[in-house]
Amino acid sequence: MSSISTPRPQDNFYHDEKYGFRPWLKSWLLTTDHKRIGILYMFAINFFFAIGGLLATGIRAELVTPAADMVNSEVYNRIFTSHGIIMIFFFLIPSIPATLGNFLIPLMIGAKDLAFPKLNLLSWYIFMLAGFFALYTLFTGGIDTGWTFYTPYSTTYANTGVIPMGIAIFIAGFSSILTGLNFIVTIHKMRAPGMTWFRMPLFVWSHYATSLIQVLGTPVLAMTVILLALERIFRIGIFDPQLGGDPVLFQHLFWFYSHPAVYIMLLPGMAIISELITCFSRKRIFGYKFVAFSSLAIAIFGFLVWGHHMFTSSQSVFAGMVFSLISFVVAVPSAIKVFNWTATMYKGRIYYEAPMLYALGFLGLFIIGGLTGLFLAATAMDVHLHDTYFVVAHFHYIMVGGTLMAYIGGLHFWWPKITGRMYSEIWGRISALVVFAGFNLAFFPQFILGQLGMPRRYSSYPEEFQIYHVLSSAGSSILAIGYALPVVYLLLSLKFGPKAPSNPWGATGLEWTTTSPPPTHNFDKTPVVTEEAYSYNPQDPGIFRAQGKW
Amino acid sequence: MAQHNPAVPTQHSPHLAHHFDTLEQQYDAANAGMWLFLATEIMLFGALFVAYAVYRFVYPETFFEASRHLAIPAESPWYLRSVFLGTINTTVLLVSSLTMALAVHAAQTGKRNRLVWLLLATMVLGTVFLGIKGLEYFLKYEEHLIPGPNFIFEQANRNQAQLFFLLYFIGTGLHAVHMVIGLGLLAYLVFQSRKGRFTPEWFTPVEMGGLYWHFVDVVWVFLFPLFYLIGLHE
Amino acid sequence: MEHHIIPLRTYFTIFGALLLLLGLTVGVAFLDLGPFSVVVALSIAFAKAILIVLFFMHVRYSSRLVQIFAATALLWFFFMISLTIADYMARSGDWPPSPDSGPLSLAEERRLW
Amino acid sequence: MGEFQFYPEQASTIAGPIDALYWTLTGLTLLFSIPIPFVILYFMVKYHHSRTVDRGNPSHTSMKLELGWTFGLLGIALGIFFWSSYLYFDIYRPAPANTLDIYVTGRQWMWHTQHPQGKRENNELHVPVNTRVRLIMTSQDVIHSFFIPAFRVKRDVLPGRYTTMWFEATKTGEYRIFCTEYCGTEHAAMGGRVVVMELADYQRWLREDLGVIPESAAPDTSGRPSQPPSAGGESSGQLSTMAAAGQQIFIAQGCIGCHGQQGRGRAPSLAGLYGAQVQLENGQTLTADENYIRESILNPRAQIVAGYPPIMPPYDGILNDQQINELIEYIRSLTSEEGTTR
Repeated sequence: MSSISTPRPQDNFYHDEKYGFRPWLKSWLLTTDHKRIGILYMFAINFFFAIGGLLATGIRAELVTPAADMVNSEVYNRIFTSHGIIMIFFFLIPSIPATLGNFLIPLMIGAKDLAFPKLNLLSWYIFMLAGFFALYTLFTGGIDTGWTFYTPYSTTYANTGVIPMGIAIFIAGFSSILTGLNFIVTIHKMRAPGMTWFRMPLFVWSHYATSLIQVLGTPVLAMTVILLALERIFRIGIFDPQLGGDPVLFQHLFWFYSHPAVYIMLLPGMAIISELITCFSRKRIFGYKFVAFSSLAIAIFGFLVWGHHMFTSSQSVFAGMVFSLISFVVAVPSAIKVFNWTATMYKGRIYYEAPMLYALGFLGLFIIGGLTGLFLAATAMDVHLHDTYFVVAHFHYIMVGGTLMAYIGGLHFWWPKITGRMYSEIWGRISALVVFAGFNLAFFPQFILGQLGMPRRYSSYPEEFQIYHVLSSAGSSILAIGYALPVVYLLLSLKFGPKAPSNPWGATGLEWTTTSPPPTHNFDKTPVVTEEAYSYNPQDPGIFRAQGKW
Repeated sequence: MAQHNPAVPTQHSPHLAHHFDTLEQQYDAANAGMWLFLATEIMLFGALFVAYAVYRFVYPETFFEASRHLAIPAESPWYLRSVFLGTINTTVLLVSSLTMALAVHAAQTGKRNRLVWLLLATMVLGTVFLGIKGLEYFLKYEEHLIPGPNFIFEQANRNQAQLFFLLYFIGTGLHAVHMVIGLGLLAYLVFQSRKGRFTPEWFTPVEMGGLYWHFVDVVWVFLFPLFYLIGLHE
Repeated sequence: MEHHIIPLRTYFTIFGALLLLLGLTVGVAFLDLGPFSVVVALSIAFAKAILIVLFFMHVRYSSRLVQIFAATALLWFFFMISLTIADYMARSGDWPPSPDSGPLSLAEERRLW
Repeated sequence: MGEFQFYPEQASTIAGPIDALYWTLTGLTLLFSIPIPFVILYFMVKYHHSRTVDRGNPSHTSMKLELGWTFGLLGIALGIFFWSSYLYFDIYRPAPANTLDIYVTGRQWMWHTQHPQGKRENNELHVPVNTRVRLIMTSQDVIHSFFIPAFRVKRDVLPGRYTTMWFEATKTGEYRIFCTEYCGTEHAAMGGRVVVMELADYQRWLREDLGVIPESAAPDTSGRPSQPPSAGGESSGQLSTMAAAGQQIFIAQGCIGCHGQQGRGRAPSLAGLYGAQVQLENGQTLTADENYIRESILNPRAQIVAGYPPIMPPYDGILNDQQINELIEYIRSLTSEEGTTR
């Protein structure tokens, strides 16, 4: 590893020559430094996660009793719709690429910045504008169409804020496109000398695949929202059954983006897991090429499977067969990744650090989440399980058990690099265990509810399902505590955490060769890469925090 | 081409951004970025073409009938028929594509004056296109072919015909919006080239503007036959 | 910046070809080719599009990466259109429904469409 | 229906094979989600950083292993695919020939079923056991989805077209119906029950009279050709007052969907209707007395109020005279308070 220059305190991107409040604010709001934009996104993302989380507690609190008594069904419909939209479009899709991706990809490939820094800042402003529209909709009566906006309810029968929320999602799509476009061009054109494609960290591979989906999928959602808004405003449109239009065509166009969107949410999570497992097993990834190409395979096949959301709608049986077959094929790359991560731990030197506990939690939950996907890809099984709580449990296992665990794990892993401070290790491990336990108690009963036939989006349900809902609500409160913990001790670490050296985990990767937090221009001297991505050696313990260095 | 080597000393040209190492790398990044943006545009219009393909597959006769009604309306003189106006419009756009390509060539060879005139020519042709488009829309308004309560279509399948005209107005409308954005870009390029900012070493904005304009022309190349020419063969 | 400068002659020949193809597509539209009319119309449109993309947009002379991006966008569009149309082709007549299918009472009730 | 379950009842012919597929998939899930975490835990313990153990030349890839689990998984996946496709084709293929066709109309927040013999029901479906029943379904407004968990069948109900679904009940009893496609405010209340009866009971039910009303009050033949007498849902006994019973019917039969505040102008408000002047579509005005209300309930198409679409389904054959009288009593009670109850 190239030599590490001794970091002078003010020699990082947080400090600015110009002092005083106005220049400081201007330096943050007009920055084109990918690291600052990553942090700006982090504030926005976590803010929306908090809102989504509050809405989730509203849902779980209401469902404790069979009758719609805490809130009536009108309010409940608005709560679950806003929970869905805020969590998906304003937390999960942008979260890891826009925060950790923005911050780390230039560092990992040895570049000074992303290819289009101004576009990167524009992407943040577009995201905040979209967030404003979403919050405006929330505070002026909300929206009750479900995050899927199915016509003809969303166009003719809903009398809630479909247009403002549609504008919010339309604008948020551009922020996603710009991030994706920036990453693809940066990865292609701005790698450090010696950094060939197969020496790049798998973090960058997965984000490359994610960006492919963001660039190629999001415009179709933009067009679908335009068509929806036109039909709602002018009372006439191409999905209107009275004109001979087909509401299922809306479902085709909507799911063409929205299924790849779930891979936009998942692949960045897998990106982080590849880094965490290798670093804390002190061992090179098992089957580097297979893990890298399975990310691409997920991105490409992800575009061919959207019909499995429409098995019970009037989609033809033949199309159901085609989509079901490809859906089974798209499940294989995810399984390959899990096998390779497990094989990486063989003959490694494993440390139970907080990021590693989150990564292992990811593995456990993602296996269940992935395999329950097979139930829903099987057409006949989906007839019984479609739009029931089985589906709710499946995608929460993937989104919350997978992406969110990876996001928090990644946040812990790169916290010293981003802030220059170490978090409290004990609390990190406790929060990992609390989140894992709370999650399982919250969402496993929903599998049973689902196969019993409890439909989604119900404010009131038959009495015999109450026991499962009470368990789920209990679990979700533990989960809420689990998520509150990192907020506390990570923010406290900013003030009280010990100073972090450049490479606290002894990890490979160019981002660890520069100071923590890195200088504005990332590297004093453009690094030259000579060896493989994860050149760990399980034999020697290496420089490691466990040796009580600080 | 993938990545540069720092050994070659690159004089720090004023156009080179700090995070790039050579002008070559900067241009390649801009070109790749622009083509990714055009990929999103292809998928945006693609969703419309999918809707068109679905409804044309399901209601073929209605689409032929409605397109015939659009292209050669019964009582209008030959010069006001949309098939004639559409053909003129396509020619106008092809010529504007030519002038745009010549403008990029002029930028490459450093002929600033010719560059300005060719960009202006492209803008004029673009405006002519929008004018003819506006005329067509007005004619459709007069013939009560705008979907909605006062949509008149004597044949039996009045509702499905409204689907055709909905797709027609949304498709050509979105295309017209992209034309207006293109005119804005060209105006910016004219302003910059008059100030002499573009040199044979660095004219990337002109080339990117050209790519965008040619893309809008390619979209029209597909819109024209699919909406205007499918009903003429009876 | 050794950008490939395309001779002016090429531009004009391509422009001529485009006008020719435009005349061809309008002319062919008046002939009654039955099912082939859509195939011919689309192939002429694709020919014009490829000419513009290769020569006016310099894709023929630009890096392989850009050529891949252009081809990928087209491929994704075909992903979308092929599977969607496959669904509608395989619906074999149960959609769109004929208005009088179904019992009189329900059809009568539905007459409000 | 209604008691605690860990696993849904099997009450249709397709339930068995579907459950076989379900348990196989569950087994497959356990086959992976138990051994792999176990291997992970084993590695975690064995190769913990404090333990000195052989960590010599670990292999970083092995094509054999990778291809092995890739094609192994693909094989399992395809196996599941063919099995489930076979079942899917069986569920959604055009139903076999001699089925009992029942027409189901979904409307915002109620199901309206009609038997070929003309009998109509709201939110209920009486079917004979061991006979193939085909539901021909359409919706009058948004997309709904007819789901009977005990039969393992579900089909979206779309506006502007017919979707069909068939099942063959194997066990008598009552099973829940759910609407599983989000359709608006009362989506959760849009359920009902399937009552599976012996064939003889079903025949008798079809010919059953109006129940509470004595035989003598022969139903008025209101011009409908095949109009056998029929009774709707069980008529509740004499509640405290007729108006309260009327209100129950007003909500249960879905009148509140259009006539309540939620109606959004689809139907005239009934507050202060009794005794008021009503302007009809054909220009005629008349006072709203019992006959007018009764006629508009039984055959709404006869007198349409000006400015309202004729979308009210006829309740002739659903509500017996006693229920209609209770409704009239309830509507008369509305003249005192201002709006209809929520």
